[in-house]
Order: sequence, then structure tokens, then C-alpha cells
Amino acid sequence: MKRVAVQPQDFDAAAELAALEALGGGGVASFTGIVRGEGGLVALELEQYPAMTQAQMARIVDDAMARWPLLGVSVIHRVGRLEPGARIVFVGTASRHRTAALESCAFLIDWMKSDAPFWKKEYFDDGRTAWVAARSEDDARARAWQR
Amino acid sequence: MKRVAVQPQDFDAAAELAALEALGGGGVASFTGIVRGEGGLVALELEQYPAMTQAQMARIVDDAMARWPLLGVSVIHRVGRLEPGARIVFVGTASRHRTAALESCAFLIDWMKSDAPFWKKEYFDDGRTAWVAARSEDDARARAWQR
Amino acid sequence: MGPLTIVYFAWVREAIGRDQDVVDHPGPGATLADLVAMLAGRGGGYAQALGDSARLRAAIDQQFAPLDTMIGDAREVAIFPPVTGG
Amino acid sequence: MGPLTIVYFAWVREAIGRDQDVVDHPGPGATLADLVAMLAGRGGGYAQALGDSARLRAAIDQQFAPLDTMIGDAREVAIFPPVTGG
Repeated sequence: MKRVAVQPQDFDAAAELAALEALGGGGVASFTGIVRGEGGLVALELEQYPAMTQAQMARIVDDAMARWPLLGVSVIHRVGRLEPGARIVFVGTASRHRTAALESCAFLIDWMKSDAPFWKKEYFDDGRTAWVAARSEDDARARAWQR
Repeated sequence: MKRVAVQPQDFDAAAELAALEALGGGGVASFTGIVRGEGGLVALELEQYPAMTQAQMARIVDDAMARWPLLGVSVIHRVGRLEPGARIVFVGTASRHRTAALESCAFLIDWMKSDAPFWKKEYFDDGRTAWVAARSEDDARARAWQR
Repeated sequence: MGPLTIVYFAWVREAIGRDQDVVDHPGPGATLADLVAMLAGRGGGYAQALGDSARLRAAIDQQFAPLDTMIGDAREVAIFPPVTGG
Repeated sequence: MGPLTIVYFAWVREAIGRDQDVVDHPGPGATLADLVAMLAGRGGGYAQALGDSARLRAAIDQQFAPLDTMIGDAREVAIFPPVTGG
């Protein structure tokens, strides 16, 4: 099972988990990212490069499935305007081996943070807006997988 | 939020995730263990040491919350007879930091595999039964956290 | 010292055929290994379950403890195989 | 060589005030940096968005590429800030 989605609407993390659990592996790992409402943030706007985003996500999922013995992977990234508390991103992995499920889940979310073609704009309650700057820490985590 | 449960009945992983997502952190990591139906396995029987199990699980959750900046942890382990496809164990963690959520989730499931007072008996379709032997690999993973 | 409860789990429980025994406390200086050897001396399922202490793990008052630990004033000892949860 | 489509994202798009341009292909030997410099020379929002190439990232036909990469026979180039997904 391989599922890659980029969509404005919310997703059903429970349904994703249930599909991964049904694959007969011993373990399912997941990570869900949520919009934090700190510093007066009222919304995030997520922009993508449509011709590139889904293809790149599919490629990294193939990489993960080549690197770990996975039975299934589900990655979902939302775009558009998201308010605090909203889900932004989901990564779920299923494997016979818990280590494979956990490591590949961390690998995929690190990649999503540092290499997926998305950009975040912040809207604050005083009317300010700001494009989020890339964090070198995220790059370093993603690079660490390239051993 | 801190939730520790040992129970015969199934649990609602989606409800656990939703509670963790509602804590306002940026990320929720989870791991769900499932009974694999391989080699003619028809059921697992999970035995616990009731006076010890829940107290030890609560202690390790406190350890994780001291070690990582976590907003919430949920750990659930089932006991009794479980058939292939059934959930056995759930670990969910919420944090402002995805690394904290992912690492603490791995730490907790490694501990559950190697140090929680549970024992598994396997029932096979030819009538055989066998107590599962501990895996030194699991011990090694749990020891690796003691740095 | 009063009574000491000994609880068994998994194949230790099955081989002995009981899930617990209550014995006279062997005294604070006795170790878990001493207790295991004493019980194994009963023969039958006890000898079968407890004859090879390398296969056993234990807890004193619900805390894991190596077999060379002295029992002290504990009220409950548990004897079981290595754990296999998760 | 025909036309080359250039697409912009995030603050690059906002500063330029357009989400794409179509230009005459600068030839296979031109690099992404050459293209960025040519566009910055238009002044205004282009200069503001593209004047400091250290702040920019790019893709050629939907593949990330360093700015010293030659454009070759690409049909689409993208110019954008470092990505911030997840």
C-alpha cells in the first residue's frame, strides 16, 4: 500500500491508521503535525509547487520502501489556509518490524520538513504576515539520513 | 496529559490520537502493535503481573516526561486472548517538537517490549502452544536508551 | 518475619501448577537465588520450573531484582521468565 | 530553443507580483544563476526578489537543482525560497 496526497481538506488520521493496521504487519508508526497557535498566530497559509510536490513525495516514499521492509506508507500534506489546531501533515508506516516502522516514519517527516516543495506564510492577530524561514536544524536532520 | 491502561478490551487509537492532538503541541507520534498471524498462529494469550504492570508503566511514562519536553503520553497494553490482526499495544506522545515526540515514542515502545512485565503465549492451528522467548535484540534496544 | 507470598507467571506458573505460594519468610539475609533453590528442592513441577535459574527473572515487592538480591523485609516475591510484552 | 516558463513561489512570487513568466529560452549553456541575474536586471520587484541569489533555491523541470546548473533543454524553471513544509 502506498498513498500520497496533497489536499486542502482535512484528513482522517484514524482511517489512515486502520488501513495500515490491516496490512498484517506487526507495527504501525505515525506522526501528525499540527498548527501551533503561538505568538498571536491566527493562520498559516501553505503554498506548494503543484507540478512537483506530489511527484517528489511519491519518490521519497519509494526511497523509504527501498530502504526499509515496509508493507505500507501513507503521506498526506495539506495546503491552503490552516488555523491553530489544524492538522498539516501525516506520515504513517506499517512493517513487520517496529524499528523499520519507527525509523521510516522519522525519515519521511524529516524529509517533508526540509525537502518537500511547500512554503508557509504566517498570519498574526495584529495584521502582520511573515514567510517562515527555513531552519538549518531541519536540513541537518534530513542530511543525517544520507549515510 | 498522562494515560496508562492495561485492559483486555480493544482501544480506540483514533480517540487517543485526537486527545493528544488537542494538547496544542506541534506534533503527535504513535506506534501501534498488532498480532501477526504467521506460522499457523491462531491466538496470543497475554499475561501480566497485575500488582506491578501498571505501576511500572506509569514510572516509565514519568521517566519519558522528565527526559523529553512532552505535553502528553498515552500508553495502553492489552491482556488476555488476542487473535491475528488485533491491536496489542499503543504508545502515543505529543510535544511541541517533533523529535521529542518521535524519540520518546520509540523509547516507550522499546521499554514495553523489553521491560514491561507481560508474557506472551502462542496458540497454533495444530494445537501446539509455546511461550514466546525474550529477544536479546529487544534488550539491546532498551539498554541503548540508558546513556 | 511472618509470611512471604511468592507469585509465579507464564511457564513458571504452568510448570508449578499454581499461581502462588505462601511460605515462612526465610529471613532478610536470604537471596532470591536461595529462595529459588529451596523451592526447586520440592521436586516435581517446582524442580522443572526452577531448576535452571539462568532462565528466571524475579521481582521483590513489584520491583525487578537480580537473583543475588537479598529479600530483606519484602512481603511479595515474583518468579517468572524474561518478559515478552509489546 | 522555443519558450522557457519560469514559475515563482512564496515571497519570490509576492515580490515580483506574478506567479510565472514565459521568456525566450536563453540557450542550453545558460545557468540558473545567469537566468536569475537576467531577471533581476528588470529592476523593481524582480530586483527585490532576485537580487540576492544566496536566498534562492531553484528547480529545473520539477527537480531541485543548484544555481550553477545549466538549464539545458528544460521547459520549466522554478525559483523560490528554501522550502518550509511539514
